[in-house]
Amino acid sequence: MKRVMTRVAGLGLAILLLGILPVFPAHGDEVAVEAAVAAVPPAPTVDTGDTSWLLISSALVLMMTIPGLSLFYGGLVRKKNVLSVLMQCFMITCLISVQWVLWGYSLSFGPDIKGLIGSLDWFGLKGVGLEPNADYAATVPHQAFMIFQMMFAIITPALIIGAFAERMKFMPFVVFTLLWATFVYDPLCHWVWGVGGFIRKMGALDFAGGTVVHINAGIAALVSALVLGKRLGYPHKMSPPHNLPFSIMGAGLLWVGWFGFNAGSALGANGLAASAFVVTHVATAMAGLTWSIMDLIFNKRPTVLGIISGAVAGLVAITPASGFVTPLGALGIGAGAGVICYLSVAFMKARFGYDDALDAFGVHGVGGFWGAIATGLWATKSVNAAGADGLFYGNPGLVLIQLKAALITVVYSLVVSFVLLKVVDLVMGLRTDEQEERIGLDLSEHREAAYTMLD
Amino acid sequence: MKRVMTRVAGLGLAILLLGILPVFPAHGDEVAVEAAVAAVPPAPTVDTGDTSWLLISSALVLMMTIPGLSLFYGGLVRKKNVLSVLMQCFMITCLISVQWVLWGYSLSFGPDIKGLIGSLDWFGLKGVGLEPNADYAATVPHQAFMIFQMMFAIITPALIIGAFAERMKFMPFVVFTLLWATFVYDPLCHWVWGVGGFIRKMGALDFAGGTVVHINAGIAALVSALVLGKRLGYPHKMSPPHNLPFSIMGAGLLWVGWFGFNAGSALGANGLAASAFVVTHVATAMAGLTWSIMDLIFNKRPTVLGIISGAVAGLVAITPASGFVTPLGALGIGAGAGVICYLSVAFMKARFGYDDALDAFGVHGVGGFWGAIATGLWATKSVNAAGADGLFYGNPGLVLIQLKAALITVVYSLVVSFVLLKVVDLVMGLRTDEQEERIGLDLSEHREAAYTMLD
Amino acid sequence: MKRVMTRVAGLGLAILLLGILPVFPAHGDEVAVEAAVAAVPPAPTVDTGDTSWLLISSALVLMMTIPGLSLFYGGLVRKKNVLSVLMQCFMITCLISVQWVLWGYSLSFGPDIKGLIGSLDWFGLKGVGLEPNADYAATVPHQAFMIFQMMFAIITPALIIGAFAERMKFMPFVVFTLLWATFVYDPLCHWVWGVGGFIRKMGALDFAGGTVVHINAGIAALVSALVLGKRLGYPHKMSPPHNLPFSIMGAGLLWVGWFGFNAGSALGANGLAASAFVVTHVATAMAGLTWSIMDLIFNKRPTVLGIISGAVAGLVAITPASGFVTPLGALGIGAGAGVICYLSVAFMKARFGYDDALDAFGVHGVGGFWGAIATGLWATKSVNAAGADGLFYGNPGLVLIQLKAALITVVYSLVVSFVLLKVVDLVMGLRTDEQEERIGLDLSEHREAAYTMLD
Amino acid sequence: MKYIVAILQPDRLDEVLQRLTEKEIHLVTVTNVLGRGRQKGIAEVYRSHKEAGSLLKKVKIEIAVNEAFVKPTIEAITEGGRTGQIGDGKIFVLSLDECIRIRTGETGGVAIG
Amino acid sequence: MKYIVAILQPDRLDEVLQRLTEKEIHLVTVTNVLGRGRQKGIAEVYRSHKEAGSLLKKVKIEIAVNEAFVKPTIEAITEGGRTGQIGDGKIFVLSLDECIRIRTGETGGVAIG
Amino acid sequence: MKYIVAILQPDRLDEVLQRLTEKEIHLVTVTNVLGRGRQKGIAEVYRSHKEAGSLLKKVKIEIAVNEAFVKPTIEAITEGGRTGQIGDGKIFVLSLDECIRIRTGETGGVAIG
Ligand SMILES: Nc1ncnc2c1ncn2[C@@H]1O[C@H](COP(=O)(O)OP(=O)(O)O)[C@@H](O)[C@H]1O
Ligand SMILES: Nc1ncnc2c1ncn2[C@@H]1O[C@H](COP(=O)(O)OP(=O)(O)O)[C@@H](O)[C@H]1O
Ligand SMILES: Nc1ncnc2c1ncn2[C@@H]1O[C@H](COP(=O)(O)OP(=O)(O)O)[C@@H](O)[C@H]1O
Repeated sequence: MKRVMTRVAGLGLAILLLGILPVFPAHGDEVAVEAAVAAVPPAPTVDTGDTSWLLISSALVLMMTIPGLSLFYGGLVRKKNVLSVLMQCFMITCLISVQWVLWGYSLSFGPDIKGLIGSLDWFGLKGVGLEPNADYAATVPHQAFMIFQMMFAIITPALIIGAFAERMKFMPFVVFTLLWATFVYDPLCHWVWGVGGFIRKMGALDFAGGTVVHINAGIAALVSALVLGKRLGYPHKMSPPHNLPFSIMGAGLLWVGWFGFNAGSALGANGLAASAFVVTHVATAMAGLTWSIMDLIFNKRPTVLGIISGAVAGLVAITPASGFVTPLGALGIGAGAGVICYLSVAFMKARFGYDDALDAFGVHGVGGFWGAIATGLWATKSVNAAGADGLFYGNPGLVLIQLKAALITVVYSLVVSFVLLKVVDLVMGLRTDEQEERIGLDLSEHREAAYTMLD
Repeated sequence: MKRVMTRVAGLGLAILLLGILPVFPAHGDEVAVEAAVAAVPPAPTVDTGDTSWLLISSALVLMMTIPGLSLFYGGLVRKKNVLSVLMQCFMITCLISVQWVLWGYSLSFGPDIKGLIGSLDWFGLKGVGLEPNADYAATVPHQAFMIFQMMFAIITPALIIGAFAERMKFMPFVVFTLLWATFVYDPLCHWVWGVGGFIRKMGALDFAGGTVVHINAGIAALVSALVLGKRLGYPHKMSPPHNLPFSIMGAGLLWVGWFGFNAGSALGANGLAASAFVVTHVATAMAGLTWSIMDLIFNKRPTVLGIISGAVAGLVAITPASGFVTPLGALGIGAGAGVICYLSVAFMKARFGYDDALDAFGVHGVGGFWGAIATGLWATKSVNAAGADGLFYGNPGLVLIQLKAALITVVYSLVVSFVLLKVVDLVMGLRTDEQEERIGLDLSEHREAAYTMLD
Repeated sequence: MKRVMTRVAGLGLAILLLGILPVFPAHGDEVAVEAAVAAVPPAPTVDTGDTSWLLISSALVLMMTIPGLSLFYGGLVRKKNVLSVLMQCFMITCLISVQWVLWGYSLSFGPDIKGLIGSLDWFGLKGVGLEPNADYAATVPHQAFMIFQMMFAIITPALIIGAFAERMKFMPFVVFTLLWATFVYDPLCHWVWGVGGFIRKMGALDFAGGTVVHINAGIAALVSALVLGKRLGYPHKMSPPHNLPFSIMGAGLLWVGWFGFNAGSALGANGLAASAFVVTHVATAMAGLTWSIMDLIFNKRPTVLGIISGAVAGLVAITPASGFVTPLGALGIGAGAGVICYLSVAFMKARFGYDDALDAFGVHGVGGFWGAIATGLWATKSVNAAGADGLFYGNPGLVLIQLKAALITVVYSLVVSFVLLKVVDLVMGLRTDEQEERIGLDLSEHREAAYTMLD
Repeated sequence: MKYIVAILQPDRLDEVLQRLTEKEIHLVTVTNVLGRGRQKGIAEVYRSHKEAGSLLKKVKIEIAVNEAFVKPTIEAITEGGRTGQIGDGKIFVLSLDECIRIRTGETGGVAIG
Repeated sequence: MKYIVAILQPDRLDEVLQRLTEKEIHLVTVTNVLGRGRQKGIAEVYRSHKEAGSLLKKVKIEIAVNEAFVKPTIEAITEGGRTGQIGDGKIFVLSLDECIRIRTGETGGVAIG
Repeated sequence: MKYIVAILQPDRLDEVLQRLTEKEIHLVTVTNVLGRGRQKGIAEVYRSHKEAGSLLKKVKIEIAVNEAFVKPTIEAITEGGRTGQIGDGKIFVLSLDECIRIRTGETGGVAIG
């Protein structure tokens, strides 16, 4: 008892000091912030409508991860592993938020170094104030842009969970996530969206994150499925989704939240936002419908897991295209997503035998790739003058640029994710031991049970 | 295996072509869109605040259906049918979205034909661009108005599910929904809200859809309950709601989303939106409270299913009135909704013996009717100069107009819904066979189970 | 049967009359409203962006209570009591909304009486119209400000539920809530936020409700835990949370909704809102992370109940500070919240042995107190010129003012909550009898069961 | 006295309970169980992956009866539970040595009903 | 050896478990069940529709014991489970032929405890 | 005929089912149960409060067999279910007087398989 108390006291003290510590850097950048704030009152550029839209969009994108994605994934695993998935999503949210404030945002969007990475000048958000940063969004506070981007940095590693669910140890997962965010997400984000980023300069179109978020996470997912190996009993002795209503709820919240993701990427409440909102919705609906038709053809019955998977595939595919295509183009992209992701999940996975537990690769990787190409097909300057015309509008060149950007992403994500996984595996071991996997990660990794049996 | 592969290949090709197809019409209206877009930059009329509000309202209204309503209904059915209800809601979302883009919006809001229907000029959203359409909403992109209305077109048929839950086959349901949207919802929508629509010209007030959405869906619900007949074992051998927390969660999301429905109908972020927001909330709270009092009187205990049913009844009743009444008027409307819907659900249903499984008629039909009348009682120009005064503000004539509009809706919805149901029944058969109903629709219609029993 | 019908008829009539009644006051203030409305068109002061943000923020704060908090709490109790918790949250929402319209808003924000309470001049929202009230929010309709504040008045008593869960009778709970809102919340709200309120004049900083909402509810929670006594079998024979996924879902919705709570308190979509949004998120993430580290130290494993508890503690702690601190300050506040609330929940509660069932005091009371002090440490005028500098920015005096404001809140809440509980106990008895507690409140108080066992 | 255990198709439970009532056998205890039998059942399909579905949802009922009621009980269950399809389940009859009513402490044949 | 099965009111489980512990009977298996008995129970009400409520939530416990423990077990259950209200449940005693401890393979009376 | 009841660790169920299949014992009924035994199990921790955890999740299987299958059944369960840790569970063997296949009405030894 006494020992505990001493430990508590010591620890409390230590962490309190730690808590106070941040004040020093705060003091450090006080001048910068003050200068920034001093500049705010006269700044006539903050538009309240645009700011309102970007803030609520940020909230929506957070809702995509918690509770959206976490429920979607949580419902699909077995009862004994649901908490582990929910915990991974929640931990990523906490962890990456802090990483982003400290160095992630700076690496991604900070002053460019040779087109490859942002500098650490914005470490701890130094100089990231409340006045707009015209390089990124001229009508909203810079911090609003920063937090909107943070939500993307959060959901991307969370998508990967779907591949290694039900068998990865928790502490190595935390370490891997931190490394991956720093060495894979942040550089890629800089390349595609950062001022000076080299893919951005190539003229590749990625409105809301097809490459950065979906291809990237999808490839990392495939790699982790391969590195970690199959779950015990896969594929024949697995039990089905333990709570499909959770997954459907999650899919609904993903859909709603995705409006923030795509239409929020217009960075203002304007015609482009409305257009992105509409095509996002249309492609999603079409993809859900298409998956149901595939279900009907191959299994005689439309299924609810099918329609929600289709909807998510549609959301993924429209993401890069959402600022560049018409509603009819969105129908095409959605239909393609439904067909292609269906085939990849139903046949390709079975064929090659990797255990992508919740189809993170099959939906996000494949769907993201299709979206990148499809942007090259259906993009039109009539929707967004700042974009480009695609193949169907007379410019076949765009498809090649899109393909190039996608392939660079694939290669980079594949190689670095693989190296990081192997390193963490060597140091800490990625996979739970057999006994713990059998008991379930909730109990073995977290000492908790999701549900009680008695009243 | 080979056969499967061939099928896959052929099919993939076919659907890809299909996916590409939309480009041709897209090419067709490229000029129109381009012209529109060309016109956008100078258009000084898009207000970012209004657009922000309409976009987030659209997202909120989608949230009402998925996951809101689907959870509300899903929790009320038996375990073996929960997926079927969730699937119906999700399928409606996908299906009607596509229908709306192709012809639904054009029929509802397109250039008027004799006050009866919109023309097909806007088929595939031709000419529906990013500039505002001053006829409907002068300060937001036309597509934003279109997508907001789409969410209404989605939730209306979803409400009907409550009546025929647990016993309708899935494929006939899909066909019926498509027909009903086209032949019942779209015309009615045009009559009440379309420029030139004849009910609109009558001077009837329906701010956010009391007639179009609630009376309409409520009547179709009653008709389908009667046409489909009672569930096996109804009323004595039914089991209670399988997951009330789901329903409560759903009710909460409905309440939150309904702010988009009603206050969004102001089509801008102004005083009227604030007023609609406030009265919506107040009426809902009062109706929840009133239902609890009724519970206390008749069953000695307030119940949670009661209070959420009351809240939904309040939301329904305030819908047509939400742009025209004061907060105190809203208290009156809410109290009335609580009493009247309670009596209809507790006594009228038992009396007449129809099996309106989840009280879609009792809440939406009856509550919507009360709302239409109540608008005639409490409406006041002091809230909305564009509205009218009601009985309590010295103008008894409004009640009659409201009654007339409501009755037209009742008759039209009743007749056409009946015909459509009978036609579909003849061709495909609406009702599952006894054995399948007993097994439950999740397994028999979709080959899925909502929950697993083991870990 | 006949008797029932007569009762129904009589009752229906009575309530309808009651429903119509409100029209008379409505007539009364018609002039005021009309005058107000007449003033609206020229009023150039309603900003659509700010209004959009405040309305969506109000919706988000409602979402915090239903379904957010209700799920968070509902998941933590035993299966047999989940509905009782959900019912309490829903009833508070309905009840306090009506109370707020009738007299709550007037008492809190109405014309000041000696710095102690608002007058009843705004009873029934008389004079609370659609034009802005510059005293509180110059760019949004007064009713928008009113409804935003209503959502705070709703969630505050809902927080207390966590302390007396699983053992309080329903009707006394209703009476207590109504009294508490009127005699504790409304006055405190006036003191801190009302024009003329004496704590406001003291110069204490409370951006979004650290004292009014969290300390206040936390103390009332402690008092009710003590007055009601421990649950049967506490602490050794309790079963664990019956549905942790519900709690995690609830925590996610709380987090998302809290952006409305804190960033909405900027009352506009501006730099301050963005800043509040960012620090809210950062502190929450840091607190979740910190709690996980504490878990790791004391129990060897991070838990999911831990990380969500930490996140909520962070949200609570940042609340008063959210308009005054930098992101790095937020890291400090979050870390402190994680450590301090962890210690209070894990050790202090065990030490003193009170049964604060869901740690409403441990998280909201203690976290709120820490937030009040921490605001005194990290506040800086560089973020908000209307604020003040704290200890770390060279002004130790602020800590004392903060402490004083917090202590006044503690004392007032403690004394009056205690008196109210004792009075209600005397008149109606607060606690369920042993048999009913054993059966569970769902069945004994509401005659409902949350879940069925068979299909 | 006998202790009768039967495994049923879930959708036959209502029918069985009703037949039992008709034969004046009111007291029953019901449990959700999973069964592996000859029946392969309706295979569930998730993302085109067919579940082997070796464990199907069943319902178990337990009834303690005096000898005189053994035959009627078996008849009621057989009639109510039979669909003629594989998977209809089994009835198991065990000997029951003693029965005590908790409320009264009564034992034996009088306690059973 | 006997195999004792008892159906209890859910809220009496804790009490029964404690009484069993007091008599040194530690090993128990517990199952959620539904029971139809004489008790009509607290009728649930949904939207003013009273559930017939024929199946009530009960808890089943199973205890395998050596002969010497039969009486104490029955006493513990009866004392802990009795409320005097209809619905308190029953105890059924069956003969147990054999008992094997999986961990060790021990059989018979020594395996039971 | 015997009625074999076994309480297992949940994570051994798959293994046990497979061993049973190998010995041609296909018919099994499975139930989720909670057990109180010698095993204290993995204690759950909620907000630093350690659950006494007296009731642990277990799985119960029930198998009716002809005499010839009693030994193989027990062997299969023992082999598949053993981890050597406390908490592995027990097997109980009861006498089965009669067995009826609902679908066909067959009785006795032929009905059991
Ligand atoms: N010998 C047995 N032991 C335990 N359970 C059995 C036995 N035989 C049948 N069952 C249970 O009965 C269910 C139905 O049995 P099955 O063989 O599918 O049908 P049928 O009796 O019509 O051939 C099984 O799923 C299983 O739960
Ligand atoms: N003969 C029986 N066979 C199976 N279950 C029984 C039998 N008698 C009672 N039960 C179980 O015990 C529960 C309580 O029985 P009930 O008749 O309500 O109470 P009491 O024993 O006090 O008369 C029932 O719900 C049922 O689950
Ligand atoms: N005599 C018994 N009666 C009823 N259930 C028992 C009995 N003995 C064991 N069990 C069940 O078996 C489970 C495992 O028993 P335990 O004593 O923990 O393991 P072991 O058999 O390895 O000593 C218990 O949780 C309980 O469910």
